[in-house]
Amino acid sequence: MTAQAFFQVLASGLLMGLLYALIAVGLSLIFGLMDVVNFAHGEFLMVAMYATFGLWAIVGVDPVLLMPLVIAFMFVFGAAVYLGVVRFAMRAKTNSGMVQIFATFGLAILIQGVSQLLFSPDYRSIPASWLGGRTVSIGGVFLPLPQVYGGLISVLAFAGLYLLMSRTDFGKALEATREDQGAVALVGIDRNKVFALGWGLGAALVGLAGSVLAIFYYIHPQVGGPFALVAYVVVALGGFGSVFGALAAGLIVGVVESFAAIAMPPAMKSIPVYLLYLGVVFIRPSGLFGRL
Amino acid sequence: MTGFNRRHVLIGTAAATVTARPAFAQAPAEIVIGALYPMSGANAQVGVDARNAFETAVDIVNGMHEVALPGAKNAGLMGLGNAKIKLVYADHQADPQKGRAEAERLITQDKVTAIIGCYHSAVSNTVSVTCEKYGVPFMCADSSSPSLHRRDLKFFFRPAAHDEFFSKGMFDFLDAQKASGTKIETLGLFYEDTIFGADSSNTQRKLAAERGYKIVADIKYRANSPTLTSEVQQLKTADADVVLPSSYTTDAILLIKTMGELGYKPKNIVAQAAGFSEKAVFDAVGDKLDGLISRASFALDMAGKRPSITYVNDKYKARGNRDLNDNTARQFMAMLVLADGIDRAKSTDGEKVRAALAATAIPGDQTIMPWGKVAFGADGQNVDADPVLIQYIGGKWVTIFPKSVAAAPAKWPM
Amino acid sequence: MTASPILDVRHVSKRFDGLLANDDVSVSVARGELLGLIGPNGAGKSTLFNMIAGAFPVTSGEIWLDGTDITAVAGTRRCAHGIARTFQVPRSFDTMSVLENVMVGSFMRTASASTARIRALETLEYVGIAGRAQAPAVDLTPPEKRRLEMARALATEPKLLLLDEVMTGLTPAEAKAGVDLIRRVRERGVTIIMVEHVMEIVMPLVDRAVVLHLGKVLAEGKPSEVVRDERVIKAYLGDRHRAA
Amino acid sequence: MTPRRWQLVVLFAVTAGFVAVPAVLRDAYLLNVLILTLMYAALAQSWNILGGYCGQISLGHALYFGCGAYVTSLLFTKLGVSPWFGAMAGGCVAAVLALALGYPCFRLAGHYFSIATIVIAEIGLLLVHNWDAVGGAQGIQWPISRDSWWTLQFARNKAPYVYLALGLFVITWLVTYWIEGSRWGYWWRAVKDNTEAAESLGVEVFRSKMAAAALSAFFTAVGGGFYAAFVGYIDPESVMTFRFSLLFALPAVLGGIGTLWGPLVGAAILIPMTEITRSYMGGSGNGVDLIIYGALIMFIALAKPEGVLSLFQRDAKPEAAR
Repeated sequence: MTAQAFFQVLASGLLMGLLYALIAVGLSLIFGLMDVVNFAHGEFLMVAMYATFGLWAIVGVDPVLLMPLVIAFMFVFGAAVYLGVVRFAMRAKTNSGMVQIFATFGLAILIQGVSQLLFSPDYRSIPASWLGGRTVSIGGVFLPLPQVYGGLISVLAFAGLYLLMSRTDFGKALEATREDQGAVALVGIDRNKVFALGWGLGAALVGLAGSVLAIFYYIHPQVGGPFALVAYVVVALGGFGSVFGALAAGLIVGVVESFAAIAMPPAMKSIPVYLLYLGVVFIRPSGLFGRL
Repeated sequence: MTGFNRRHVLIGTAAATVTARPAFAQAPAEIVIGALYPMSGANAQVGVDARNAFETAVDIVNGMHEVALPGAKNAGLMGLGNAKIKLVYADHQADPQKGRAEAERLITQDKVTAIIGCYHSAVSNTVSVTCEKYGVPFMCADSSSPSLHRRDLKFFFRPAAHDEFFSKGMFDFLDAQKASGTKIETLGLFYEDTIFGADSSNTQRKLAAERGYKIVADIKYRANSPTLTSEVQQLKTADADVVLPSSYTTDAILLIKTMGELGYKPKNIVAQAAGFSEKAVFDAVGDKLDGLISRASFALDMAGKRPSITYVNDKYKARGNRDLNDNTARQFMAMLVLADGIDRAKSTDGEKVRAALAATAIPGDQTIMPWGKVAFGADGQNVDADPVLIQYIGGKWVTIFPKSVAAAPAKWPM
Repeated sequence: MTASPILDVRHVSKRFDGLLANDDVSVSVARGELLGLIGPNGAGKSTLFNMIAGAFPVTSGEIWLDGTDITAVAGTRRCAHGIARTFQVPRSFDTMSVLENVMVGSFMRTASASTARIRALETLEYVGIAGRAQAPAVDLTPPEKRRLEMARALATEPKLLLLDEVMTGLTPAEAKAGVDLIRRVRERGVTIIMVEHVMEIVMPLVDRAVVLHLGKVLAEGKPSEVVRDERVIKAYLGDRHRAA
Repeated sequence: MTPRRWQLVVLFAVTAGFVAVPAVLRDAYLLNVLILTLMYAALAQSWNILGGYCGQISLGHALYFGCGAYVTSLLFTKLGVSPWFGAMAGGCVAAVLALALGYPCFRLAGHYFSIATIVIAEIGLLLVHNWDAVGGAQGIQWPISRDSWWTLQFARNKAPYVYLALGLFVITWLVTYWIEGSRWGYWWRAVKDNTEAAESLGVEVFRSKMAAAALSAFFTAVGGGFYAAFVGYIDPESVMTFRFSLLFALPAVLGGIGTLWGPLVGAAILIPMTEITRSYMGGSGNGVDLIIYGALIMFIALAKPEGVLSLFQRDAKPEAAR
């Protein structure tokens, strides 16, 4: 492999990794807050992509400008999912974990059906936008602008999330709720409100990823699946609930996958990623940065 | 086919009394045909498009149309007292088991005369076996795996080409280009990890070896992968004279986008249709595809030689808001071939329809396809379904090969 | 009662990431004895308790049970050697009934479900919650849960029973009933080690008390002597001052 | 008679009912739904052994299902071995596989374990997908042969498959029943409810998990062997995808996890619902079938978090004194 090809593969892997991290962090946040694995996470991403597409088709404004609208929509959507579905799934006295998995799994199928009904099963894409299809070459290493934009958004989102968690009352409430749910009720924090906001925030982060992805990826009702699988692995590899872990694991997965596709038949490029996950948790059962 | 044993036949008779097929003394008013397609899931659009193609075909059969297609002129099926065709759709969700179950339901509950389907080769596989067991003809409209007609099935019919024909057509074209002085030495294979990708690439690999092309990239990728960057990087490094992709819609979009992002402009692309005949791909990345060559069972610009094409395409477009393509044209034509068989059988009896289909002889100019004719071999494969190669130039498809039907010479390099 | 101790903890130390939780602790428990393991918060009582129960390994030292070195015996296997324990926060099997919970304990000594059921019912009778045998464990009141834990542990037919703060959170009446139960268990010949934070509860009950402070044995002896020990008073007072 | 013995009577009655169905119901499609229902009930019961009783939530059982389907198909098409033996062989291979994978995986807890099972099954899927010697993406086609109990091939007659699926369900049920009443059953449930407490009572936690995994994998693979013979064609996408792993767990969860009848009740609701929404609404291509299906799963999961079975049981658990 030439040095140029090496750096190309590395750069592509890092850019994709930042996006994986952004997709995964919402999942990790929700998990860390309340120990729920959202099986409709891929569908959240899909909804965000359709939201971007739909707004673009109606308003005709560039997806970059639509991002705040998409985030706001996804925030409401996430909070609504908590209040309308997950809240009830948490009432189960025993095996509430399984109930949550299957309630959100049912939700995932439902969302797919609704998308098919509203948007038809056809593959959509946003053919022309400011960033779409543009690319810059630095010393022969090509950096597609949509992905660079996505990477920047991801870095900013993580920085913002860090500030939010450490500097604001909302962040402290989140932190307190995840530390000790019982004690929180005592100090008068409304648990349901914190959870709803947490779900809103988690969904808004996926919304961010979806609004970026819509610029350069195709959109259809099943688009979420492969991304969701990557997101689960990223979250678990980084450690459930760890925001920084999601970032680190996203980058690792992106780079490993990128090089694996060069080193072995690309059809099997996910295998090294999966083996890496297994290797890590066999040594550290709570992932890279997780607390058990 | 090891044949039905006595017991089997007896069970069949017993089932027949229950399912009570219409007696042909009195012609039925409706002939029911089952169409089995993916109607939900990742390929649901294929099912929706197929539906429009079939409705167009049935419209032509059931009504009176002045167009050179079998069964068009008179209303309904003449052989069955102008009976009309009615279609029943079912969703197989790309699952061979579900396809089989739906086929059984269509046969036993809806009492279909024949089944048409199924896009996914894996599903066509189990559905055709089920049809065989019930003695109901299976019209394979658009599955192109060569293994399908090699199972000694008596009730299996495929009017269109399979992947070996298609790949052979592509290599004949490459040979012809080479003979005319173009330098074509190296090939890059890029194919998904499915039956389609395996069948396509196996044939291409074999033909490349036989005809002296060097394969410089042989890339099997995971279908619907989130990213294809490293895969495309390898194609770019190899920089083959011709890239031969076998990809469906999603990956075709991603492949072309990624090529652009990595600053890779392939010298030529000769595609195994599939995604590269779908409207969604050209909506998304059409601007990057000027000069793309694809094999095809169908070419719109052959309307000069086949006047029925414009007629049919207009009708189809009115329903589906898109032009006929490789898949929908095959689906449309398969339905006409099936209707023609039932018409000549003058019966809805499976065995009689089978016999009539086996005796099909539709001349090429009675189709919308570039085929020489429709006539099935003992294995149910139409032997004269040669594909053409078409090139996407200025937003339109132009037939470029073989010479006999070409509207223009190929633009080479793309 | 033979002279050889049933439990002999020899120079045991435990280190967690640089923190020395137990420092060269030696404790010997006689057969049939009721020992109180007391000390202020952070004294290392729970650490010692968990090492005897086998919940985590020692850093150095040895633990002998009835003449056998069990230092290297894994937690699961210690029960077979005759050590049973309760948990500070009761850990019932919540999808099972009370009876089934105790049967898990009975299965330590028998593979037969019918034998296990009979023994479990006897044990429930003994601890006084036989009437709740069919109730789901999750529905028990906190004092009932403590009794269930005791029953489950007794069902394994232990030589040594380790009780982890079983009196915490009980009302005086409940605590009195608990004390009665512990006395009766002890009369059966089961050696008992009780860990308690609050001295007032244990002192009237135990034969002997061992006071841990800052990971070391501070004092040991008759309860009446121990409570008068200057060092003990200081340690506890200090603790109270800190707490206040 | 103890309430536990009554369960056997219920089983007998249920079995007798199912045995009679093919005599009165001739519709191939409905029988097909029945076969799938019984098969998924058996598979969910197998999953329930590990997931429901022992509490190890595997979302990778498609691996064992695929293992059974592949071993059975390969032995039959390459060596002519009857699927009866093929399914047993597949079961044994899966059990060994489960032990080998359980060794490292059972150190993991909760979601880390579940994700590990998903990931391992995905690795298996990718390997089989790219392994040409076992058919790769093209899969394995069973030859069309005459009706025979030896090859388990029946062209139009659905009754034999009903009986086979029923047999599989009854066997998995009986095994579960036997386990539920034995020391292993108590140990597994103790492991599920509280591992540390279980350990303190001498429960062999690791051995319990391994035994449950091996047994669960064995029956899942036998089910896979049945499925291969029933469908007559397998490829990696149609037997090894994540979708199947969910479909094995779902009936158990909907019906009542860790209960004897939960898997059957769950399958009896879920499978006909899946099939009928698809068959009678799926042809339109507008996604309404998915909307109804998804909403129903969600509704059941939320309305009856302890499983549909809890409707019929107040607080009296099946394990009663005498």
